[in-house]
Amino acid sequence: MSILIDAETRLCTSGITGREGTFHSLRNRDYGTQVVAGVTPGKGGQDVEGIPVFNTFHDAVEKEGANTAMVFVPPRFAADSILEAEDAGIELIICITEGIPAHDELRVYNTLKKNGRARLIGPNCPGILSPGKASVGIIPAMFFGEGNVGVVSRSGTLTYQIGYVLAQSGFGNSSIVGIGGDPVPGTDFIDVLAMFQEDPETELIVMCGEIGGDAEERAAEFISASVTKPVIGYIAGFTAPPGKTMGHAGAIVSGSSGGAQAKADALQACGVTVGKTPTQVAEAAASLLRV
Amino acid sequence: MSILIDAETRLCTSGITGREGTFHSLRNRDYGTQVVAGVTPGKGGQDVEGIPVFNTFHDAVEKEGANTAMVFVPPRFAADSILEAEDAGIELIICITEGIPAHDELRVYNTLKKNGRARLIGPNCPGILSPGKASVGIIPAMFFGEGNVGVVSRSGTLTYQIGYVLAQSGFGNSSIVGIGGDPVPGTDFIDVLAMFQEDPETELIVMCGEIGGDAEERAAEFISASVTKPVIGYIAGFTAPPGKTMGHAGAIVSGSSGGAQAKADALQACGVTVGKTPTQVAEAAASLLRV
Amino acid sequence: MDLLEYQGKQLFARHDVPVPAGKPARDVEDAVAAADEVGYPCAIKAQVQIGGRGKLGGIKIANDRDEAQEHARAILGMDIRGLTVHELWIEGASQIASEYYASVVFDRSAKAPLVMLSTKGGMDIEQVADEDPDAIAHLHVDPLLGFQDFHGRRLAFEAGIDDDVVRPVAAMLAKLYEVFASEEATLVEVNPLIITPEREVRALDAKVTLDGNALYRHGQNALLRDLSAEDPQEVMAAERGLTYVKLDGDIGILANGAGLSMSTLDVVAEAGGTPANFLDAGGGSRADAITAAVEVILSDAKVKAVLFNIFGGITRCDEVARGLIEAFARIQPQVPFVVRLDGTNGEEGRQLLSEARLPGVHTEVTMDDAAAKVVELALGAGG
Amino acid sequence: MDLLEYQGKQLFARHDVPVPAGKPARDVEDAVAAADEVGYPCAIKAQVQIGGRGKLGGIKIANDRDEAQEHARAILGMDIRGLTVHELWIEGASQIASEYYASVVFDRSAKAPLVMLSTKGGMDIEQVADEDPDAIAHLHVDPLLGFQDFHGRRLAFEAGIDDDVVRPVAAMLAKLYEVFASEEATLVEVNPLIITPEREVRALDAKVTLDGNALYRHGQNALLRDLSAEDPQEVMAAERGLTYVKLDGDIGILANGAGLSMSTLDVVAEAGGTPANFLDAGGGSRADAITAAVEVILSDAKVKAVLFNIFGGITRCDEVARGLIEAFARIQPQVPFVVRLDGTNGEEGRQLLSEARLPGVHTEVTMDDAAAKVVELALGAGG
Repeated sequence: MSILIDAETRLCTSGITGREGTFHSLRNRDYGTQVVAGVTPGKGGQDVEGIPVFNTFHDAVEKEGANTAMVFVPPRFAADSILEAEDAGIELIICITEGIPAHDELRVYNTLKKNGRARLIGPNCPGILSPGKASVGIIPAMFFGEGNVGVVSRSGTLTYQIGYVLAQSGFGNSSIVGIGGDPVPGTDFIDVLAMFQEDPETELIVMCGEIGGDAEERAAEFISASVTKPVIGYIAGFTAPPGKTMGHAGAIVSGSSGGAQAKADALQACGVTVGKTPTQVAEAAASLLRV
Repeated sequence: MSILIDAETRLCTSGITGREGTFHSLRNRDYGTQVVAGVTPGKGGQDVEGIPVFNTFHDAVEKEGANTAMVFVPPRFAADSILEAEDAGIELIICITEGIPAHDELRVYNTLKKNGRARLIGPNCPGILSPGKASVGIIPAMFFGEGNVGVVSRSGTLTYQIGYVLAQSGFGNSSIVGIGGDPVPGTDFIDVLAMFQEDPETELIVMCGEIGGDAEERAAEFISASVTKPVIGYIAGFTAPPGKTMGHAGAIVSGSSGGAQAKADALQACGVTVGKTPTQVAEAAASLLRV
Repeated sequence: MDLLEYQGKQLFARHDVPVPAGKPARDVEDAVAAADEVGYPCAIKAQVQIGGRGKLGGIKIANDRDEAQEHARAILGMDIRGLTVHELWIEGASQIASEYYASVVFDRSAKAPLVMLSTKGGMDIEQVADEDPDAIAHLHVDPLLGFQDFHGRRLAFEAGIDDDVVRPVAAMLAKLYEVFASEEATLVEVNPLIITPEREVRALDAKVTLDGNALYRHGQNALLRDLSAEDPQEVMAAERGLTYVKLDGDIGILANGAGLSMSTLDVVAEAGGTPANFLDAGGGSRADAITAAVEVILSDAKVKAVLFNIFGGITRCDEVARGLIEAFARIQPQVPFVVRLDGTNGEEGRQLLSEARLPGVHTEVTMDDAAAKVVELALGAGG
Repeated sequence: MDLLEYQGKQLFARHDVPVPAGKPARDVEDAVAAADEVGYPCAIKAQVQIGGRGKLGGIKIANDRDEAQEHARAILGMDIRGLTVHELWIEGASQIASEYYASVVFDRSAKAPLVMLSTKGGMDIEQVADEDPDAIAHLHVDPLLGFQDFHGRRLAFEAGIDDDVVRPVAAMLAKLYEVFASEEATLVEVNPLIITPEREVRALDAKVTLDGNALYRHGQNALLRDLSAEDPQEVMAAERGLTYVKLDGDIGILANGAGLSMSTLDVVAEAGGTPANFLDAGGGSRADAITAAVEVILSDAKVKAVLFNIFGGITRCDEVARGLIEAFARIQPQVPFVVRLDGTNGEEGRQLLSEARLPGVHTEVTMDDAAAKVVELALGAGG
């Protein structure tokens, strides 16, 4: 088992004919993901190493049965591409694109929520990896093996780092989900925690947060109320000075809430083991799983 | 029993301090409706013959437990008033106002549908009368008595006319619902038909349509599939020439569909008895209820 | 409110929808001057609020000044399906490589705007819809979200328009939607939407219906109303807050509410009469509105008898009676009236009428009896 | 992108938000000319992207030309919480009957804009929120629907502002929301929003943050960026597509991705070091970005050692290695580097570095070891 993506995933990449779109679509296919289509307006009828390209998501759904979208187009086109995928009936949309205007994200989030048809992962996220089953996005899959640790993270490279440390400690993963660090993520920690809670393969959950917003605090409450599996938390940004933007639009410390210590405290208060470094996370995982 | 309004109704009138707003609020109260509040921005703290006036619907809900709104403000303020009522948690909003811009209606309809919290009746409708229980709107209640005929209509005065003929033939009403003749009614025939189907008191349903749109055709399909109670239909506009607007923005005959004959045919094909005049409707009701 | 072609194009131009340059004209002299300014060849186009004028000779190409004068003279004053041409639009003749059809309409069933695009432009689109429905690409737009780029692309690809104009045509659709939404139109139609040999996209026609209820928010559009192109009695009625539609018969009809008014026409027709008009005195008819209504009804010389059918809700029957008494005092009608008053303050109204003893005014209790009576009176008058 | 007060006010003026008339000035002479033009008394206001300047002497009232000169001279060049004043805004002094607070902010938790109004204007609003939260009326706006009239009325009534200004203040909130939505701001704050003795509503201050990601749609706003008011190293980094934040320590840090970059700072701090900066080389760091990053990091003279912590996803470690080699070729760094490369093409990257034998470059396998090593090197260099 895994969450969100697996052997049934039929992926369509928006922006497949771009450099990165091609590179990662082929990597995802090499990993074993069914990459059934790509979308580039005006290039319908072409193919990318055998992957058929369509003008619209609607065609990709109709002709190839695509059920998952990966959005790789530049930020000014990304909101439109997500909305098109949803309109075409795609149920899971993974948006890798970074730098989408915040008001676009607001509009997209609220439209998808209103319609209730599709789940968005990201934007500004590395994607999802369900080791041994499917990889959608840019997560370097070769470092991760099948296993029973579910990982959910706001950060891309930090996810790889933590997953890698876990792998070196002998842990594999059910799924690794990057939810992205943007102001309006399509999917929150809570959504993914609920999925891991339901997933029979997942025995331990690692949750990587960072400063800014209150997603970690809300996740802590949810864990306390609804998650019975052990959760290990990690928060990046202890060293960030207040009021400075650290790259992710999300990573802004405002007032007393949203700081790394406040988040770590909130998680610990809800029974989550919080590691101070990626290495501590792996150690905590080891000790919890061996109990 | 009745539908939509009854002794539990706690009405708040928007525009209560206007001439018509005052007149009809007091009439509704005289009929026995609990008229608990009014809203007129800037007149909070005043009262209209004992009915307290508030600045906002939120205050009316909080302080008087209003659960039903009647909107009586001029067309340019009506959309805002409906949206305010919904935002304040009112579950049933009856908009009497005529002449609301069509794009306002579109925005209001789609917002209410999105949020799923409130039902709108109207706009451009005469309101609802549940004889012996409550009256909200401008229906001249004195002509109607309690009984087992449910009436739903796109037209105001036509409703009174038909209800009156029925009353003279000895029939009383469970509820009389004017859904209004505007391009985007908040509530359709189908919604009200479903309520009458569920209402134990209603034994016969009279549905008054008119030319324009396809609401009657869709209602016919719904009746065929889901209504087991007898339904009598009436369609106004047989004499209307194609392409002319007959008062209601809705009453436009376009192409072959939307005409009175097409609607009457559609209803009859679904087992609905269609009267050609209000008198025929009453006669049909008499023969059906006496079976 | 239906706009004339040139008014629609001026609206389009405000939203950067490309249209041919042109000028309006109301007489031959202005038309020739406009043609000189626009240059030759140019199109001389009748401005009437009805389709199909091309086939009826309402659009002609002038290759020089003489032709411009000749065509303007021919078209001005001509009758197109009952409408007289008072105004022309003279625009540069466009070269056409392809003709498409594009529209945004208010779809009442879906409660959403519907956008359509077809390569079968320049034809009667209803005929296309009947004979080859797949030739029209269409989709609904979520009014809370608005028109998105993908809507335009999808329509363009599905309609099968030429590859090289997918982007500009999609962009044009976005602009037409903007006209629809921001001007609060209920219809925006371009037929044909043309592609020039230089592969430019252009709106060669414009059919725009604005929502009259929203005009207060669009002062510039409210000025576009062309009263001279409308029926004078309907204009008179509208000025007095009444909805009046002229019909072919001889029985003048006044009722309150659109539904009851239409029902009254039907009942009169069932009784063997022919209505002269539809007149909805509105929801809250007051005395002065009733007086005005009588004036409007009687301004039609064909009327031989008048039926008042009032069932009072907001309308109070005593006000209607007062209005009728006032109207009789002012204009002394020469035709018989049948009056049926019921509903709010019905008794007071009937009482007032009975006391006033107006000449030729009959009262009836039921709608059916009133209809029968007025038909009888009209036949008597006509016979 | 944070706007200066006067830029925010110019933006406001475009959306019909009433603001006092004024002029910007960059030197004393211009400031006096501006004051003459604006008239006396006028306010001479330091333009810096930080709050609380009033208490620190950054706003002064000039009653005549001499005072204008004196104040302009005093304020220009002064240091306000670490920022040097390069620019002034001179505006007519306003008479104040009441001071309110109004704002529209991007609420990440609710995923909706949050609008606030309070009668406790002119104060630190966070303090008001702590001490008297009921004094701030607030509500979320559905971004698909937008700000409605009732939102404004409700805020005005709930905040308890004076009855006679409910309508204009509500209208002002609608305009501020329009600024927020149409200019794609993430913050629009007015403190104080004043009522003059003539009962006019006016924005006396303007704090606007625009979404840098959306500037491409707002060409006019993109021009407002004031590079002179920003940290020169951060500007240099941003021009090269890097996110750089200067900190107080002596260990230069480069990582890829915001989360890993922050985590790297934390791990260095855990190891006893003090980071000199945050530098996120971005998701797809190429060789030239890495070269630029090294230049930015070393432009801070305090840096005694540099840590590269790269875990490759989109970023390919061989590109990072090439960038580092290129940087060394170009600028010959004088401080030691610790490099940790792992992830995509990690082996190729490490291989390239090992072959290049760059002076003073140490490679480590784990993030913890790399942090320990760079701390050791920095201490050694500093010791």
